[in-house]
Amino acid sequence: MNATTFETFRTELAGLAGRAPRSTLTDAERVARAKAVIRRRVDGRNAAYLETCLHCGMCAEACHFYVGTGEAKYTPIYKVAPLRRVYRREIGPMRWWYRLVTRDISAAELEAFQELVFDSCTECGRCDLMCPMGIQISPMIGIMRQALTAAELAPAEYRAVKAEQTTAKKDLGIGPAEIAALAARLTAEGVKVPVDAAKADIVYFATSLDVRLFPESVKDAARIFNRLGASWTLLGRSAELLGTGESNTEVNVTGIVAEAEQRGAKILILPQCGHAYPRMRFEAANILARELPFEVLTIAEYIGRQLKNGKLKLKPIAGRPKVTYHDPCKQGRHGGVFEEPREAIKSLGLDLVEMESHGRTCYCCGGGGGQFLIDRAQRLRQRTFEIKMHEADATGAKSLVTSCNSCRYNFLAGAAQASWHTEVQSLVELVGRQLAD
Amino acid sequence: MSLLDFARGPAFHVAILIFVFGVVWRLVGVFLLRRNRDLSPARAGHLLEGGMRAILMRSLPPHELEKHIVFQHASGYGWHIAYFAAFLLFGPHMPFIRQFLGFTWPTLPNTWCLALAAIALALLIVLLLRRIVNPVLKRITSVDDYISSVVTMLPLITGIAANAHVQLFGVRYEELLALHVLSVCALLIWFPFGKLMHLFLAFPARFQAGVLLQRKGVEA
Amino acid sequence: MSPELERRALGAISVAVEFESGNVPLLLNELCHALERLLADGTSHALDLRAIPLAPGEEDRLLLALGQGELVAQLEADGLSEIRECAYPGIWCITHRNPAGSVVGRFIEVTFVPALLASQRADVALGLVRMTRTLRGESRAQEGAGAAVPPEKAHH
Amino acid sequence: MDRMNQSVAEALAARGVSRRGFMKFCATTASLMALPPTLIPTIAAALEKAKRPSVIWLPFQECTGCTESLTRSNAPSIESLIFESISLDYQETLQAAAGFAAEEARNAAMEANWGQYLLAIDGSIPLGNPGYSTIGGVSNLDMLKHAAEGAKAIVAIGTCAAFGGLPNAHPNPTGAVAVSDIVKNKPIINISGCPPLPVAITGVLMQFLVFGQLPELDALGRPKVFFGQTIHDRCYRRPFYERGQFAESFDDEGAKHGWCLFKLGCKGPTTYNACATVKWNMATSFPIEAGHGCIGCSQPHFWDAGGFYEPLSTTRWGGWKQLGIAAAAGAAVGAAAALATRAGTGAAKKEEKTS
Repeated sequence: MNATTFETFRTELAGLAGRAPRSTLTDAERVARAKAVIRRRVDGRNAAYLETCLHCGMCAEACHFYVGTGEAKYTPIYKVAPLRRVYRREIGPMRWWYRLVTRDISAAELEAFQELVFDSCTECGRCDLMCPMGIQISPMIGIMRQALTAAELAPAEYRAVKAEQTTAKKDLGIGPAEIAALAARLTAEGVKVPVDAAKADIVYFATSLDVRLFPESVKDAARIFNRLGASWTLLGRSAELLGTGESNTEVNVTGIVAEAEQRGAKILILPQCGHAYPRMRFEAANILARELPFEVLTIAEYIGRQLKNGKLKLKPIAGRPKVTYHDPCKQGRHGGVFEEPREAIKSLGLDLVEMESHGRTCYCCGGGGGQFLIDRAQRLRQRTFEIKMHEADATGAKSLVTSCNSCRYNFLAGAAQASWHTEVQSLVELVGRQLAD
Repeated sequence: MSLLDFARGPAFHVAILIFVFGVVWRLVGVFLLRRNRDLSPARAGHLLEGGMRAILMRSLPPHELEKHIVFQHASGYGWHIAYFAAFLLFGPHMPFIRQFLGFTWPTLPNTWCLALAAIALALLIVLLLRRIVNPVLKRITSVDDYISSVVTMLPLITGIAANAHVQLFGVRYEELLALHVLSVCALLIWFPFGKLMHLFLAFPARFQAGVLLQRKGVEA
Repeated sequence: MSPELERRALGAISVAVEFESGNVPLLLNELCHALERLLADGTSHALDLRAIPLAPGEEDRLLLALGQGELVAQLEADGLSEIRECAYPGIWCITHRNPAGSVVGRFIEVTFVPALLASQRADVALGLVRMTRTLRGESRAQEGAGAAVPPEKAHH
Repeated sequence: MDRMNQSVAEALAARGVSRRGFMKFCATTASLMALPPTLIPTIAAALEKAKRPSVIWLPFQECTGCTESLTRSNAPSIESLIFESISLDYQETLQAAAGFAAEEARNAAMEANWGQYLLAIDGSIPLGNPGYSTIGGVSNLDMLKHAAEGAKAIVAIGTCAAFGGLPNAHPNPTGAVAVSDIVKNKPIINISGCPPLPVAITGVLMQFLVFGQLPELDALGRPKVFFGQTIHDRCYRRPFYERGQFAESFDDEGAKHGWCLFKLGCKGPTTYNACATVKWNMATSFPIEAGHGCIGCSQPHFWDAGGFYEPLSTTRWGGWKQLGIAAAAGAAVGAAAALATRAGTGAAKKEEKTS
């Protein structure tokens, strides 16, 4: 990736808000839409969580936005306060009582929570681990985000992206044409990338971020598939269509599953992408209300497995350099992918030094959950990045490896601002370059 | 009818009926809500085991995220243990327990229980003060927290006073005992409506989380 | 059966129980300090044993601990009273009985001479009158006066 | 000699009691009133001058247990009390006179000491029907009202007179009430107990005699000297309570070791009386020493305050059946709430799909 592409992308993101469609909903409509989402999504499990909260505030200590800024409003459970009130007043068993002693939510209140659920939450799930009652807060923030999106109260950037997805069928300027062009270019460079093949055992994705900033990661994934002689194809649509900002999720998941099924896929492999993984791996079956006929893996997981079963061989990197590994929240804490990327790092002959918070407690890059789109949240992102930076520096590693291109983008953006010189590397690209004959 | 007769008689009777009614109402109302079946393949098996482990794991102090919450954890453990020990190991409480269960168990000397109750009360007061001044807690505190805190402390205060025969503002022992029973009534009546319900909900919530995280292959 | 006998009979029923209120050592200490004060500035001290909660047997143990001194005096006034010096001089045990022989009061005094032992001014005055009369031979009716037993009972 | 104008000291001297005897009397009186030995000289000085008060004792709905208790008082003995300290001018059970002669004696004493006598009442007063209890054809209520007029103070002896007592127990067939329910304009001293401690009776009379005033009273009108502390406070078994050592039944090892009787229903902690220190039967023992818990007889409504063997820490709770009904009702409401929510979200989902 060259500096120009990076800067162009950043500038484009900064201008994204201006492209958001105007919302014409009345306050009453916004409240009604938000409530409809909450009523539909809050089930018995969420109810048990909401009923159990002790207001102990421990979750704050898990949240990088609170830890980074010390601002009390970033306490995770506080971010779902409107949801909790709707639950209590309209869903919970004691709603008759709560209707007497609490007031209804308002559009203004929902709007005030926009910053809390979009700017200052990346749904990283660290608070879910901290809670002594086991309350899973981040999925409920997901519901809050959906509710605000339905009420057209998502940040302008999210609404702009959603509008682009709905009208132009593109994500951040990337649609089937751009993906096909990239595939053609990579094939021309000598790495065969089949797009939308009629039949394939493995269906792979590229994200708009991959196409725009990190085409090498697509190339290296293709190298790996080709080396293994796999029957695979790249889907002609972007993984972000799974629904950035909680929009269009159901429609897009349905479409992607249909396309994979149509090709007789045995495995759906997701690229180095954050939100796509848990979405397809754990949520898709529930959204469709049926089991999926194929396995869902992330590329790091696939690589790890192939290394472990000996089908893939790597040339160790000379000098055994010290590296540290960042577990992307959506793959690690939300997906359980911890071993496989480490297997790859081992096979690459790298000296892995873990950060203080790693594995299940790894700190977020700061821009997950689409937060990196929000221009005004720059300060918050930087604070989180600094936490990461200090932990990475403490390892003494000169290079930080990750398997999510969103994380990678956030690190690059944060490093540029903080003049941080540690190299940020992509796992799939390291592997793709070290394939043994 | 003296205050004590009222407390031990109709007041407690009504309070415990409200308690049982409210607790079951809330529990059934939560657990009968729709629960979507998880259709995605689990990353790891032994989901029940995962759930049970979460119940245990979230109870045990060692925790990778512990660094910043040492005080909360320790004080939480401290007052809960002291509170229940003072209640369950105080000899004169045994007839109360026996009337429900039909059996009792060995108890501690009263002074120990007095000390335990004092520890629990001191910690509760510290935690209440903390709730009043801590910015994070201020954000998430509701009236429920204050009511729950007070109704939790009242039996301790009245119990300590009655046991130590402290004549608080000239209140005599039988009146203190009556207030002690009435404070328990207040606790029972408020219980189903506030956060005290976590006594019944904490383990199910942890279990759910354990199953969820086990499915994802993440240690709860 | 006289009350005292009854008491003794009840006491004879063996109840293999040792009660302990813990007050005996406290009382002994209090008496010890009272002796110190008596020597230091002559302050006397008195305890009413019936006002102190003692477990059955503890009063006996206290008295046993105080022991028997050199002096025992008896007073016959509306029942027999005993004024006994304990093994520790200065500590006196005073037991009052009613005419039926029941204990109606038990005191421990810390003093050089219990007030009851001293001849009372009023009695001395009365005695003087009687003695003078006797010497003058004015009356023979008061013969035997001076003993503690009153010459006549005031039954009406 | 006019007995009414004799001081106690004079009465004793008249009996030939020496000064030492008088001092002995003062010492036992102090002990009786639970006064510290240092006050003995004060008592002596007061008794030098105190005149013997006239006492009129009226028995209403009672069992004579209180009188029985008093006659077993030996400190000071009733004989010496009658002859030395008070002028007991009317006491049906004890006086020799009977019938009209007795009533005449009473009327004469009341007239002679109008406004000055001490009125002692034992038994409750029936309000249901005046005929339930009469003396010489006069109902208790009328007699009390009249006698109270001329009394300097009233001593309600026993729980019946003090609080209504046994006749007042549910369902109270005679409509029995306490003296204090009727007489409002005279000082009333309640000496409760079923029966009261004899020393509590004599002690109050002595106090009246020595200090010429009524003793300090608690909230229930009882002299603090005897009712200031609970049985539990002064119980020799208290250390067992503190150590958590309780008898679980009347014949277990704990009972044999003399452990605390709290769990066997002892009402000592809520009963104000001096049994634990003064004891009964010439200071021989008291119920707890005999192995039975206190039944709280000096407290109002002790008869109706739950079972004697119900520990104080038990409560009414309705039993498992009632709790089961409450649980079933809760389950019904909870299920209705949850099912209504389900129906609501189901409809919302369908609506969403069709739209």
